[in-house]
Order: sequence, then structure tokens, then C-alpha cells
Amino acid sequence: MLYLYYILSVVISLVVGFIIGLPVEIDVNSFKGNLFFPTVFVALGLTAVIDILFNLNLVFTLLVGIFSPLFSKYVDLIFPGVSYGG
Amino acid sequence: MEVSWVELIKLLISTGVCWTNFVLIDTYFGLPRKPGVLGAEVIGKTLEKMGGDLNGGYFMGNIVCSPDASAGTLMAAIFYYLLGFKGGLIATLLVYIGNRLCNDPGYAGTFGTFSATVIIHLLSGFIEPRYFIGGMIMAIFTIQGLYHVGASKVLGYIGRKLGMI
Amino acid sequence: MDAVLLLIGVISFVVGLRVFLTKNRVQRLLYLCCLNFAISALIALYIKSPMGGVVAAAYFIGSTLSSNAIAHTIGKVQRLEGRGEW
Amino acid sequence: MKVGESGNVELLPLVSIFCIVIGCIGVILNTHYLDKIIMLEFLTGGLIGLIVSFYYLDVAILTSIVEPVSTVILLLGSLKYIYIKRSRRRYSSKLPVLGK
Repeated sequence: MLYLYYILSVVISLVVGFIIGLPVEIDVNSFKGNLFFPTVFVALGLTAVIDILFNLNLVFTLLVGIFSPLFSKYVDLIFPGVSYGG
Repeated sequence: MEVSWVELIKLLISTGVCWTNFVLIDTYFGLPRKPGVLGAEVIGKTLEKMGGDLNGGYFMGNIVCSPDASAGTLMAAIFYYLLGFKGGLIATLLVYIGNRLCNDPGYAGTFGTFSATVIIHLLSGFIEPRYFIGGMIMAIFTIQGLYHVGASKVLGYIGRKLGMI
Repeated sequence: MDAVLLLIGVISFVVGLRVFLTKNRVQRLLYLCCLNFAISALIALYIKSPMGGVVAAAYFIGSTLSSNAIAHTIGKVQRLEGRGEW
Repeated sequence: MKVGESGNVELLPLVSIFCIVIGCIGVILNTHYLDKIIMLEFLTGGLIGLIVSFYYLDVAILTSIVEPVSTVILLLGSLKYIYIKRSRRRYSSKLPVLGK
């Protein structure tokens, strides 16, 4: 029964990410996030953290589902790739 | 103290599972193809000068210079031993942040941690999670600690066999 | 002390002696990476609580960062002096 | 099979003290600066293990976060020293040489 919240947070994050306009195709060598790669794992990890610290309910699930696509959209500004300058 | 044969067999099985997991995922996401940072290039060139293989040297240098699927497998085993299946998901998030701190896109570490968590969860009826910690240490010892030239030749052969170079 | 602890202890003693005895600077870095894995696993097996996992993850990421810095400096020095003496 | 008749011996303090002692001897005996920094890393791993084995977990987390920063500062200083030495050797006829 508890695993339903995990599935719900992933589905909400995918829908919000599709509305925001994240790119769909996966490029392994680039530092930008796309629709699937950091979004799904960030949503699962944050849901597990909240599950251990507090209890899960619909409000926390909705917050995680809104936060993780935004993190995935601006991930190359938060953790930029460094070029060592030759 | 007594060491039974059942424990040794469990350790050997977990060693094989961890070795296969991280070598296959790291090879698939292109660690032996190119050096990500300057340090990996130095390690590969030095191992080639000592008589090893260049692409296997790049593989070993990338393991040293950033937490890839090897570190992901160890972190998944530790967090599954301490917290259960939710701990594996937290380990995925931590390994992703550590990958981005070390100037890496982060695909290999994240997928390695997630697949290791799923495999440990599927096998947890037969083998307890603490055996996977010892198995991962044994697997990393056969690559980084035993005989470097031979290990680089084996890794280069696997990468060339899978067509990823 | 069971088989897992005995295995990790023997491996860490062997690798520690090999760090001290090897002359090549690059091979020392590889042995040091294996020792970091072993100490991180020992920390998690010694403290059987979720805080031990956090300590193990923080130690492992920190030691990987410093290994990365040392390898990068070896490359810079090798490129600067123009000859390989190791 | 029998391995040994040891009682409840904890393994983490043994490994940590071994790392600290061997690291101290190595820092003294090696002469190149990169070797000294590598052995210093070896010593610091043992130090964090010894802190953890007495259950000071917050001190261990803080030490393992701050320790790469000090290593990076040491390495930047050594690189700067090499740059200065090399540029002074190339232009030594035009620049005033302070040493020697």
C-alpha cells in the first residue's frame, strides 16, 4: 500500500516535466538533464528520505513531484561541468 | 572461531554477482572509451608503458578519479544492510550528487546503484546483505589490488568483446 | 568476528603494506583506492545504525575528491616537465 | 575449519592504528613532495577510522568534508612553486634573481 505513493510521485514528476518542456531524447555525454534521467531517481530518493524522517501523505508527494523536474531543468547551473582549461 | 563452508560459498557467489554488475555497467556507459579527466589519462598511459592495455588503464583510472558503478554497488550494499530497500534509493541520490561533484555526467553511477539495489533485493532470500559488502571488497581487490597489468588486459578484452571501444 | 570481517581485515592489511612498499607513484594511487573501499565498509559494519551509513558515504566521496586532485596534479607536473620519470 | 582462538577483537581500531603508524613512517622516509602528500592521505584515512571507532560521528563527518580542501590547497601551492621555479630558470638573465 505504501509503494503507491512512490509510483504516484514518479508519475506526477513525469507529467510536470513534460509540461515544463524537458527534452525527451537521452544524450549520455552531455551535462544537461532530460525527461527521464535525474528526474526519476531524484523523485524516488526524496520520497524515501521523507518516508524515513516523517510519514508520507499526498502533500509531500505533490511537493516532491513539483520539485524534482525543476531540479532536473536547472541541474547544469547547480552542478556545472568544469573545464580544466587545457 | 569457526568459519563454515556455507559462508565461503555465499561470499564467492556475491563476489561474482558484484563483479559482473559493475564491470558490465561501467563498460556499457563508456568508461574504457575515453578518459574523463586528466588523472585517468595519466594512469592509462602509465599502465600502457608498463606492458598493460590502454583502454583497461582508462577504466581503472576512471574508477579512481570519480565514484562510478563500483562505488555505487558498495553504497547500495551498505545502505541496504542498514535501512532496507528505501536505503538503496537514498544511496542512488547520494551517488548522483557525488558524481556531479567529481565532474562526471553521472549516468554510470546512478544506473549501477539502482541495478545493484534491485539485484540485492531479489537475492535477499538466500544471501544476507552483509555478504554483499564483503563480496564487493573482494571484487575491487581483484581489479585494483592484485596485479594491475593483468587486470587491465582482462578489462580491455571485455570492452573489445562487447564492442564498446 | 565472522568471515566477512576477517576477509576485509586481511585485505586492508595486505593493501596497506603494498602502499608502503611500492615505488611507482601511480600504482600507489590504485592501492589507496582499494584501501578507501575497505575502510568505508569497515565503518559501516562497525556502527550498525543509519548514521554510520552517512559517515561512510561522506568519507568515501571526500577521499575520492582528494584522489582526483592528486592524479590531476601528477598529470600537470608530468606535462610541465616534459618527461616521464615514473 | 578453525582460524584462531581470538575473543571479541574489534577490527576497525586495529586497521586504523596500523594505517596511522605506517603513514607516519612513510611521510618521514619519502623525499618527493607528491609521495609525501599520498602518504598523508593514507594517514588521514586511518585518523578518520580512529575517530569513528570512538563514536564521535559528527567530528568524523566534518573531518572528512574539510580534508579534501586542505589537500587541494597543498597541491595548488606545490604547482605554483613549480611554475615560479621554471619561469625563473628560463628568464634568469633578465629577471633579478633573489636567491643564491
